[in-house]
Amino acid sequence: MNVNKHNTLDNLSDEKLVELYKKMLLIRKCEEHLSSATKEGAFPGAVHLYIGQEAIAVSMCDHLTEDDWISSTHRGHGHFIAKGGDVNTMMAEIYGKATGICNGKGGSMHVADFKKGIMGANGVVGGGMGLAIGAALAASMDKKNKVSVVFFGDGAANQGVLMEAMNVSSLWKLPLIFVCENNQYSEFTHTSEVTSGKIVDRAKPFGIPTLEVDGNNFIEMWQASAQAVLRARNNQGPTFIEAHTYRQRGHVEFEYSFLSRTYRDQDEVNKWLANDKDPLLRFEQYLFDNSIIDNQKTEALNNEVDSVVKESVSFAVNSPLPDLSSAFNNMIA
Amino acid sequence: MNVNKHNTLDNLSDEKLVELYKKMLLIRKCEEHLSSATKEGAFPGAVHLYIGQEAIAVSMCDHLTEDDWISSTHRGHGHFIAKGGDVNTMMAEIYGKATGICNGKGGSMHVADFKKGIMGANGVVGGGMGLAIGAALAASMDKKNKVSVVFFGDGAANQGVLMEAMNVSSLWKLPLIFVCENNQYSEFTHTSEVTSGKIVDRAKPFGIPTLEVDGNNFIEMWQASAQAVLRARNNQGPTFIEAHTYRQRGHVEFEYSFLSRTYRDQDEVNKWLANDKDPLLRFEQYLFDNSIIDNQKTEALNNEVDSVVKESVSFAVNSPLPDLSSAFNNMIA
Amino acid sequence: MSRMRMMPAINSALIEEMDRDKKVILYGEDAGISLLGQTTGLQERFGKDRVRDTPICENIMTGMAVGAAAAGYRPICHLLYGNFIYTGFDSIANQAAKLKYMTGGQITLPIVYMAVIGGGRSAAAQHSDTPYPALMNLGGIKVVVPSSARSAKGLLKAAIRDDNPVFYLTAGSSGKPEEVPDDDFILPIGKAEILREGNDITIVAIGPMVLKAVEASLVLEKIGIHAEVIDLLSLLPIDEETIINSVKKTGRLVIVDEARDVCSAASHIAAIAADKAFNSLKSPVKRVTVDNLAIPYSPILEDQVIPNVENIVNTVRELI
Amino acid sequence: MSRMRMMPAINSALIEEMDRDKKVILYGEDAGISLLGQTTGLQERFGKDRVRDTPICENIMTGMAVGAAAAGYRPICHLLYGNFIYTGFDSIANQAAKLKYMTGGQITLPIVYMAVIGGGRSAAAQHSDTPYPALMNLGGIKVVVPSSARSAKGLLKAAIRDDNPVFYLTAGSSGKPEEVPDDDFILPIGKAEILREGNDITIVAIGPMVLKAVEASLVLEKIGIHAEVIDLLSLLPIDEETIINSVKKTGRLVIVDEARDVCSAASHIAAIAADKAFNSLKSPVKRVTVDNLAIPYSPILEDQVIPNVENIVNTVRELI
Ligand SMILES: Cc1ncc(C[n+]2csc(CCOP(=O)(O)OP(=O)(O)O)c2C)c(N)n1
Ligand SMILES: Cc1ncc(C[n+]2csc(CCOP(=O)(O)OP(=O)(O)O)c2C)c(N)n1
Ligand SMILES: [Mg+2]
Ligand SMILES: [Mg+2]
Repeated sequence: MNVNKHNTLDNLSDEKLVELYKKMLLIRKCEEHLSSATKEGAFPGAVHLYIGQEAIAVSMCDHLTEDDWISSTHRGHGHFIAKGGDVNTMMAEIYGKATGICNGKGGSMHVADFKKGIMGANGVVGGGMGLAIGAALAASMDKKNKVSVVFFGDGAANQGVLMEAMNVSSLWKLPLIFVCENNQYSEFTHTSEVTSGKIVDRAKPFGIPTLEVDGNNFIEMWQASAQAVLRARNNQGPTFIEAHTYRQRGHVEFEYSFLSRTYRDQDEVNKWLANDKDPLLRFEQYLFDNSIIDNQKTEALNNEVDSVVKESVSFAVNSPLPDLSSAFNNMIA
Repeated sequence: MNVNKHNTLDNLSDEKLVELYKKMLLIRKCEEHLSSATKEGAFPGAVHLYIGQEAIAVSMCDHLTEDDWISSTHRGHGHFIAKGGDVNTMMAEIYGKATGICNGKGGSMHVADFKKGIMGANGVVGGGMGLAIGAALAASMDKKNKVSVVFFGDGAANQGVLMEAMNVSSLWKLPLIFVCENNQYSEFTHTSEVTSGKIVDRAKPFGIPTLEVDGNNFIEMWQASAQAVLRARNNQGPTFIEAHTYRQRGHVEFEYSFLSRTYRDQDEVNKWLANDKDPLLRFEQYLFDNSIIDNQKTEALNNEVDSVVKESVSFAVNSPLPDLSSAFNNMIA
Repeated sequence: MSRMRMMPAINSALIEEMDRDKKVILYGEDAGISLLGQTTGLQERFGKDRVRDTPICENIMTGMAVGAAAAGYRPICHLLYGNFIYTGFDSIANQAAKLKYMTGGQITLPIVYMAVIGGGRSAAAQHSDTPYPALMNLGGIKVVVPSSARSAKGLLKAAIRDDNPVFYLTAGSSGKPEEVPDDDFILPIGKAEILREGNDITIVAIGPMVLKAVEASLVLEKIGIHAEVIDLLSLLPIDEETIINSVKKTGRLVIVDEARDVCSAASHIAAIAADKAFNSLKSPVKRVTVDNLAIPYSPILEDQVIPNVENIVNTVRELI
Repeated sequence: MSRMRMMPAINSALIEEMDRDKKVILYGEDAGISLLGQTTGLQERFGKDRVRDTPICENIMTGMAVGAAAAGYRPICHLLYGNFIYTGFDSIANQAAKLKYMTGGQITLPIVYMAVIGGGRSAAAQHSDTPYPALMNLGGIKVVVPSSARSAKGLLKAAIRDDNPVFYLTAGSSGKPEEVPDDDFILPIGKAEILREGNDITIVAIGPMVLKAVEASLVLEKIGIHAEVIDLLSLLPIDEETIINSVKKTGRLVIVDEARDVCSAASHIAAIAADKAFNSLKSPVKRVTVDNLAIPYSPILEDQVIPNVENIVNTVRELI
């Protein structure tokens, strides 16, 4: 399958485009806050940041409604926000507060909002696969054209459960979309060192149509998502997207506090931070080039997003800690 | 990769060919004995018979020595015999006797002889995959050109662990041979009903050379095996063989004692029992056609094999039951 | 009431519940034809959409149940043998057992995982495990182990209606025919049953061991020992009250469990007694269980390692 | 003697054993760079052949260990966190634990599986489990849980030399620096250590709970209660003798275990005491454990559910 490459998004209104840009910006700025806050010890757990991959979650989720499902990974803040998760309760969750979306029980690796179709970040690599297949099965039985999307990493593509998911979803023509975000690293190992062949090719023997895209190119990713979601909604079965991207930050924030050595060149990282690689800067440039935003507008948007993030942080900081007894809620009953 | 199709085996001596035929016959006759004996309740457990698939194990194992490794499935008697396992101790094992190769502790689903490189039949579908990869890793580190072969079914090809094994073996160029015996059934379900695409294609994205053969054609299977083993011995990495065949018997012998209905047509079965399909009859015909055996020789061979089987049965029947205390041997220590 | 064996009783519970609630779906390897008889005829009755044959892939099977349950269904995931629970253990332990708690109770997970457990059929090490101890320790999973056709029906219906993941584990053989209520018969999860009353000793038994405990109590009766036999039925939640009350009455406790001994249900029940019924205990608490080994193939060996009536009788006699 | 923390102690044990025996090999995800520090520098020292970075695929990782061990190597399979043991559970439970027994003892399986366990790091539900109960019940696997840098070194060397599959589980944090012997220092598997002697009560503690038990004993000492603190070290085989002898002396027992309570090591130890030390027991056997839940993220909640010094002290005071 080929991506229908228009290289434009002219089916989208300017307002819509700005909204999408804003969402990417919001993810970026939330993550940047978490990056600095973690070094100050502002919240208890570790965070895996989505910086550099924003185009993928935002473009895919633009095709989804709250009735659709997504399952995510340990690197899940971006998916949460893109799918419409509330930033305040996400931030409060990461700060371990009672007002967190999981009441402080889950933290960064488990931000979820089932009411909005967000089955959650997941601490088990490959763990979202079963959830997404199950939701896709439910969707297919509901017959209401709902779809299910599983976001997973290049490292996760080596878990056997992926093969099982591909076989079952193709067999049952489930409305499932596999989105492999190939950010080139599995923790501290370049994924090519632990991966045979190309990931996207793994879907082919199952008869699953595949799309390989530049995941840092918002337009390309948006169009691929449109195609995949359309197929799923039309009961044409699963689609597999491999989106090439780059993990700009460490596997986990502040990792050199415990790692004994480096594992990649700063040159390599810098290359991906540049204007022609970073997905946010690229999308910004596109909007500039098409006169959809200008410097003034950008500044305004930045301010707006800054204040959303700021508000979420103050919401988190000022929220109460969980009630001690809540540790014993939500058990089996 | 294509099988080097000579359609002959003229690199093998007549004696050798007769020996291979005899091995197939031995498997066939052992299994036929087990089939009738199970109905008489002659031994305790259930048996999954290899009838109809003999060409695969015998031709592959002809390329192996006792230093090489195989791992097998619940349908494992054929692999055990083909790799040089002792028929007497196998039979005694199935009869649950002290003289059994596992001292009566394993039974049909666990016949193994590690001294001969037989890592055993396995009751867990996909369970042989890890064993074979581990042995292949050991072989690759030993640097003595040993190889490891994993026999598994078409049903097992849907277990995710296969994908993990393909990835790791290709990555590390392990001397591993995947032999998928596609006998068309997973228990009582036609495997096509639970399988997307072609099994052999699943190896391709991992860069593993594949061979698809008529597993009931001894010559073709022998030649494919030769190629795969050669690659492995020369440190060229894994090969994936899909051998098409047919499970002539039930999933488990005597299954209509508990199944509530049939699941395949007798016509279909009959087709595969015919001269032009059954691997033993086809190989026999080849030997006839090439004047390697004649009626007299065949009769002699049949008698010889009959007496081997008979001896194994009387060995099993006359062997003592395990000593009660042996139940508590072989625990962790 | 109808007379039936365990597998047909399970079958009737499945039919009744699937008739009652369209959200109940079932899948498993060969679920249509049914290897073991629990699901016979369901596919014909409810269609291939609600009763699915799956490929052999326990990892996705167990995980899929969690997703489908979170999305509004009540999946029944049939895993054939208890040993294959291990094959699909990841999603059981890391998702099913934790997702509700770790998301602050956003969802319920009405899942039934079913499998057969235990030895006695010369099925050897990989088809004879009694794996409930591992499940009981996961924290977010209920476990029930019926012992008869009647309890098989009543507990399965309760499990299907329960909003938590429930493991439903029965013996592999179907037992004897017995009376099973026809109508909407539910046995509450978490409630043990006293099968025989007695004042001298309490015998708690689980699943396939219950019949043996009853038999042992008949033997003991002949020599004047009156054992109270408790059929535990639910392992988690466990009916501590029934056990403790019985031990308070009898002062003695033996637990019969086909699981391996270390960290078994038997260990846990002994621990409960040693804590909460300590002052009533007149003698050591004994466990009749399986040693640190795998179940062997040869029947003569299997009989050695799996608790039998004689083991139970002898253990009781050690105490009285 | 050198002063070191736990991770460096583990590292030194690995280096010594890999130096000693060429058949010892190690693999895991990021084993080269080492996420948690146990394997730092090994790849540089022993090469990429003996120290391998694997893909993320716990199923084949655990199974591969069995095959490599059967074929003559002594593999160390590094699984990072205890929760990922569940991901690779099939081959652990169905192959590693059973292959020797079910083949009539044809092979030995000298495997070490290692992972970190327990909470206290706000790592939440899927990175904080204490999964040894499931492992202890498998029947064919040894389990050790060192509590200090010293025992981490001594037990790891013993585990590597052991001819059985051994799970080697330590806390995720490296603890305080302490004296660790430099030379060939082996702690025998199956032997507990009495850390503090006392006559009033026995406290058995496991791994990360040992330090808390010692702290609790100091608090108790101040109010005149002399607790004997046992560091269990090996969970299977378990040092019944040391436990029983201590209980015979003190008459009282509290077990502190970070595993969830049901079918925990604590339950099992309580069961052993209720059986074999019954006549010496003067009060109920108590368990200080984790409830039927997953470990929560927020530190304030984590502190609620994981046993602490106060819980231990209070439990002891209930008894005396
Ligand atoms: C089952 C399991 N194994 C190992 C880990 C440890 N781990 C966490 S993230 C990670 C790498 C994941 O790489 P990838 O899937 O590419 O995601 P990315 O971090 O690049 O987003 C690993 C090995 C885990 N969380 N779960
Ligand atoms: C993990 C696991 N799941 C399910 C089973 C039950 N089972 C035994 S054999 C079988 C079918 C295997 O089919 P295939 O791999 O094609 O082998 P064949 O029987 O055709 O030789 C199944 C589902 C099992 N033994 N192990
Ligand atoms: Mg990655
Ligand atoms: Mg088959």
